[in-house]
Amino acid sequence: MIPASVQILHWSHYVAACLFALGMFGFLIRKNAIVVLMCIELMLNAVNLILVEVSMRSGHPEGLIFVIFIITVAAAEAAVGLGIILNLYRAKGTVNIDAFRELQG
Amino acid sequence: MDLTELSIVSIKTLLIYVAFIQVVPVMIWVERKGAALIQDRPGPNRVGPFGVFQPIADALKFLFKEDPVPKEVNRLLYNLGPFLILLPSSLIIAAIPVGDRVELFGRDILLQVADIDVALLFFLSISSLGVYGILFGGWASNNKYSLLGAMRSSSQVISYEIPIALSAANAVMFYGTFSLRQMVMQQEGVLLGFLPNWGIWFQPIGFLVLFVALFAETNRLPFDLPESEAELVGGYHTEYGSMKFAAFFMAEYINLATASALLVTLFFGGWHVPWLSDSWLLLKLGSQNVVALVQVAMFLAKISVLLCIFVWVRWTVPRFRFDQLMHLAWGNLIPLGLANIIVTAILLYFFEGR
Amino acid sequence: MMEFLLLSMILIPLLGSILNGLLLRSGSPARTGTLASTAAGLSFLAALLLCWNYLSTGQIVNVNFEWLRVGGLNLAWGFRFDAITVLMSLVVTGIGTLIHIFSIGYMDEEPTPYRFFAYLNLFLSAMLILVTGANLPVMFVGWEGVGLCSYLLIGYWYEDIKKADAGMKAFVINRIGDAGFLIGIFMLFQIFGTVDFESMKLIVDGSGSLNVRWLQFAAFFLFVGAMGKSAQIPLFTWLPDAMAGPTPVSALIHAATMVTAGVYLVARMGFLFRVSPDVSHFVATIGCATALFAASIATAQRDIKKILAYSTVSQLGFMFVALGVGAYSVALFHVMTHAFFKALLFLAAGTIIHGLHGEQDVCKMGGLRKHFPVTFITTSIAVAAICGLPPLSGFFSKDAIVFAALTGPYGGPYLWAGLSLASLLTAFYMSRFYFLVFFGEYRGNAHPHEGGWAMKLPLMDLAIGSAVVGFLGMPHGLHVLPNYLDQLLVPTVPGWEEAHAFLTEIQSMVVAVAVALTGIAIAAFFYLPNPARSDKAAPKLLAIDTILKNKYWVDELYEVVFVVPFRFLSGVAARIIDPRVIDAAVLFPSRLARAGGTLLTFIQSGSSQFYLWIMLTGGLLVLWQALKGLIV
Amino acid sequence: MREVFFMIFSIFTVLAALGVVVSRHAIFSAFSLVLAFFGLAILYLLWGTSFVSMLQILIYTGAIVVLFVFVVMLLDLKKEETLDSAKTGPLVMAGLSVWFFSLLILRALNRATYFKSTNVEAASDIKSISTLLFSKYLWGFEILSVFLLALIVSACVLARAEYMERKADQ
Repeated sequence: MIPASVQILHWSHYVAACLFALGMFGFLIRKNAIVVLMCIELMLNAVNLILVEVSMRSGHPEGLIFVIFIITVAAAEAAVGLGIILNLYRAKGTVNIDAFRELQG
Repeated sequence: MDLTELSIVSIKTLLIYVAFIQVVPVMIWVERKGAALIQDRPGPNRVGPFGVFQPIADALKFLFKEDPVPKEVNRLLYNLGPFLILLPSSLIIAAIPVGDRVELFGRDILLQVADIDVALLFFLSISSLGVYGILFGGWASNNKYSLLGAMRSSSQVISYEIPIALSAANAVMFYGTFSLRQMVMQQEGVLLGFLPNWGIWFQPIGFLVLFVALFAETNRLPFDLPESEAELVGGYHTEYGSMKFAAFFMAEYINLATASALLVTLFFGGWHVPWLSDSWLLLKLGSQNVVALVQVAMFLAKISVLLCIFVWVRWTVPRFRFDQLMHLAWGNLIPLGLANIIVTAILLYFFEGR
Repeated sequence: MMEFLLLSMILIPLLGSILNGLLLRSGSPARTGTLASTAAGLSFLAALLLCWNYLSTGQIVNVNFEWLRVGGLNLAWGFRFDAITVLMSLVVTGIGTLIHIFSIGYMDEEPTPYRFFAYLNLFLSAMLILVTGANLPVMFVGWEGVGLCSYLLIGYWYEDIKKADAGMKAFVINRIGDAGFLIGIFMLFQIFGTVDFESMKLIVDGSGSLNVRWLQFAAFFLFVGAMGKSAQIPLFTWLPDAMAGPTPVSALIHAATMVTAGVYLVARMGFLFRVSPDVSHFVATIGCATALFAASIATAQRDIKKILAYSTVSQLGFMFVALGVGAYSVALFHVMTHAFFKALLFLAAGTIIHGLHGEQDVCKMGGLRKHFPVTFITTSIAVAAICGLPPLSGFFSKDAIVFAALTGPYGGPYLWAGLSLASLLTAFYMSRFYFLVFFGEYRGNAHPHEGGWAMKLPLMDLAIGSAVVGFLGMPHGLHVLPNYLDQLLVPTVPGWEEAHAFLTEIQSMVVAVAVALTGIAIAAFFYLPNPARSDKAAPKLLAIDTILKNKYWVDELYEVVFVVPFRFLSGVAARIIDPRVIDAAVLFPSRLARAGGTLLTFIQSGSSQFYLWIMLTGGLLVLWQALKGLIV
Repeated sequence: MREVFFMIFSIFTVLAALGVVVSRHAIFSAFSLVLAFFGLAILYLLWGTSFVSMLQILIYTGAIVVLFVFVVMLLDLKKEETLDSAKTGPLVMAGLSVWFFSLLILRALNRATYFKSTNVEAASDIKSISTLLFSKYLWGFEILSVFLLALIVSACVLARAEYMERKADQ
């Protein structure tokens, strides 16, 4: 058993870092736009976890408020993002993000 | 947490779960008999007296049937589907208070798997997970009817979660707590001298909204669009057979039971015996354990009544069309629920403290 | 409270303009006109209350908002309601309101009346800013505002290229004057370090150590501005052309209010002109020349509005003579009386033009007294007033000017003689106008009809005004009534000591009346018996007829002297300087930036993953920099 | 107890997140995402923030990922699988730089005072959170509600673009 003095919960931000890194990694290498969006959600959640840890460790409930805000915004982002992906699919018949380069300089 | 406590919790959990799962065979019989009664035919009458052993025969049939797996399906998700739908239904049971408490081995034991402080939210969020079983199962079946059924079902369930949540928010505002146990506690005794002190008198519209929405949430007629045989063959579980199909069935009945339990908890006084207060019962019956027994019986009785109503409605009301169904949610229930919230808020502002 | 009134007086017309321009775009003339007139009327009400406040308490209302603060320049949105403003704002809002009402009738067949009324209200607001401004820049804002509105309203019927051109001409010529005005403001700021009227006045009054030469220059440039706005030689040619606008506009802007802005400016800066004798002489000379010159042109014009336009120029010349000789209150007095009778004349002309469906040639009128009874009576009063017949308003104010030209600080007999001649001509051409329009037989072929009450009421009001406002400034010599106006204005504008002259005030009056009667008699001799024939025959007796008909060829002269060389220069600039020098200088950096951008376009690949790569790299660099010491 | 659960579920969460990234088919990514969010919800629960935990399940797993699954199912993505393969070079580079990046972030986090403090549990009950939400952060809350309204409209427009074009043509 782990000694009680080591608060293992305090390792949350390592978990969060892992999640964030995985999200970013996925964003960098995946080509499927939907998966890329999922990876963004992962990164957002990593931030949420850190906020929860900060909030609970520092005694400021503000972090939780921001978690709530982030969850709301993430819902918004997912809805609009997926709507855009649907339209992109209608336009090109694929969701490979390499296919969408119309905005290049 | 010592070993005694752990074992108590385990036994308690086991008991409550087993009790809830027993709803399934009973409901199968009640449903068949009820349908027969309404359609003026005998119904199951071969297995045992009045066909009461019919559910056992059904179960045996399911168990021994062949378990076909269609070609080119996604095996993992296909097999996960029934599990995913059964899991949330069972999890919800944990939040339901079936009785007050018993005194055993010198301890107070709450008759509830877990007294969660956000039990209502727990109920909502876990029940929202049920949609995955439908979605994955329907998609993995590699059958367009199943997929259509899954899509319909999930959009229906998601849509009807909103009126449920609105209604729940109402209850939260009214009772001032998220804990289902606390809500039940507040419904003890008599109101105005002649009514049982139930939430339904204070929240009639909330009850109506929740009641209608729960029909849709449990995919029951008149809202069983996802499995409407005439249009979609069998809906999302077309390709399933044997115990996997039985799992979908069980999930539906457990959902029914938990839905009834939620209604009872929020609006019909939970485990309380109508008109009677706990202290009076304790005084008359002498033992807390006996009181608890009476309460659990009362709770079961209330659930049974509601289940009967569910069956009754199923066999009397015709099915909705899909757009009508959606319009009912977005056009009627949600505005009604919102209006109810506003009215409740205003009334609470003026009569705070009730 | 009074501050609020002052602001609302200025802002209510602005509000009306915005409402009309934005909300009533499809409104009928009656609706838009009613809104505009209501705004003007409320403004007039505010002006009346402010005026009553000033007269009863003598308290000057000040409003200041910070505008800009640059170095030593501390400029405020300052508004001030003092004696001159009492006079000017009452004239502007009062006559403005009447003309707004008149316009409802006059513009009754317009497709886009909202535009007209929005401009008219905007003009009112700008004019009020002009007359209430407490410093030169605020006044300049109003000055430009009225210039803009004048341009917009002259070119109101912009489908007609000639009318649009007339608007453009007014605008361009006014720019010349405005340039002078701006230079004057800059010089005054250089001299005084402030542009606030009160501060400047205190400095001028208080210290004798100022460099009079520079003051004179500044005053001269201010006068150039006034010349442009008030149509003095040589910048007068735009005003007759400005008659292309709707007649109520001519009445309000080009007769009663805006063109007197120059007079107002000089009067407001009277303390400055007072100490600049050379410029004052110049002002008087220019004024006298303009008065004579314009009056002579007016005698040969056939267009009813052109006659009145030249008459306006001539009358403005009278006012500048008064300013030049140092009789500032007298100039303002004439501004007021002139506003009444000239607005009345223009509105009468408008009624006639409206009633004759656009006919403007006086030779095609005649005998209209039968068809336009109200117009006839009111016009008679106005003509008598402008000719200087006692006891109408024009008599007192014009006589005061003529007498001041003789006895004022910078006056002299030659000015007196010039003005007397101009008065003679004025009486002649106004009577000619009067006889040709109202007497004899009708020579046109339209069906004359008088306008409705919206047009008649303002005429009557203005007629009453033309008849009685003169009593506010009764000369001292008559000893009948005190000179209220002098009493009002003396604290604000410099007063003057009458010099000894060969005529007394009474004698001067007698001479003036005699001159006026002579003019009328000559006109009656030529035009009354047989207007149709005599107009063709009589002026031809004089050799100068051709010259007068062609307005001394001033426009053509300007064309040759200024426009043609300027066109040539512009062509050179457009063909050589603009593309070779300016464009090259502007385009070089843009081409440089574009070249640099082309080099970096690969960064914008359109791939969001690539963007994240770049972000990641940047983040790594930043974090590495921040935490370098901690990691290694 | 808490420690054991924490270890189990943090590993579970990270593995699920890995599943999101490496799954060949988007539907498995979505499924892994459900698991990851569920694991996160349990981590929140272990921290004692049951309200946030329930919100996590209700909104993320119950709504957002359902949307993802929906879209994956709506689009015929079978042919995407072959396209969805990265070259080894960028993969290694991405892995290395992301690893380095998170290392640096962790360093930065460990320097922050919040992470040096001992365990001062914040008031995480619904009452204190909502009191804060409706007093200090009321404006944020209101702005968010307006934002959500705008979002609903825009999502409808986006999703029904084709339908609306057809309607406009008629």
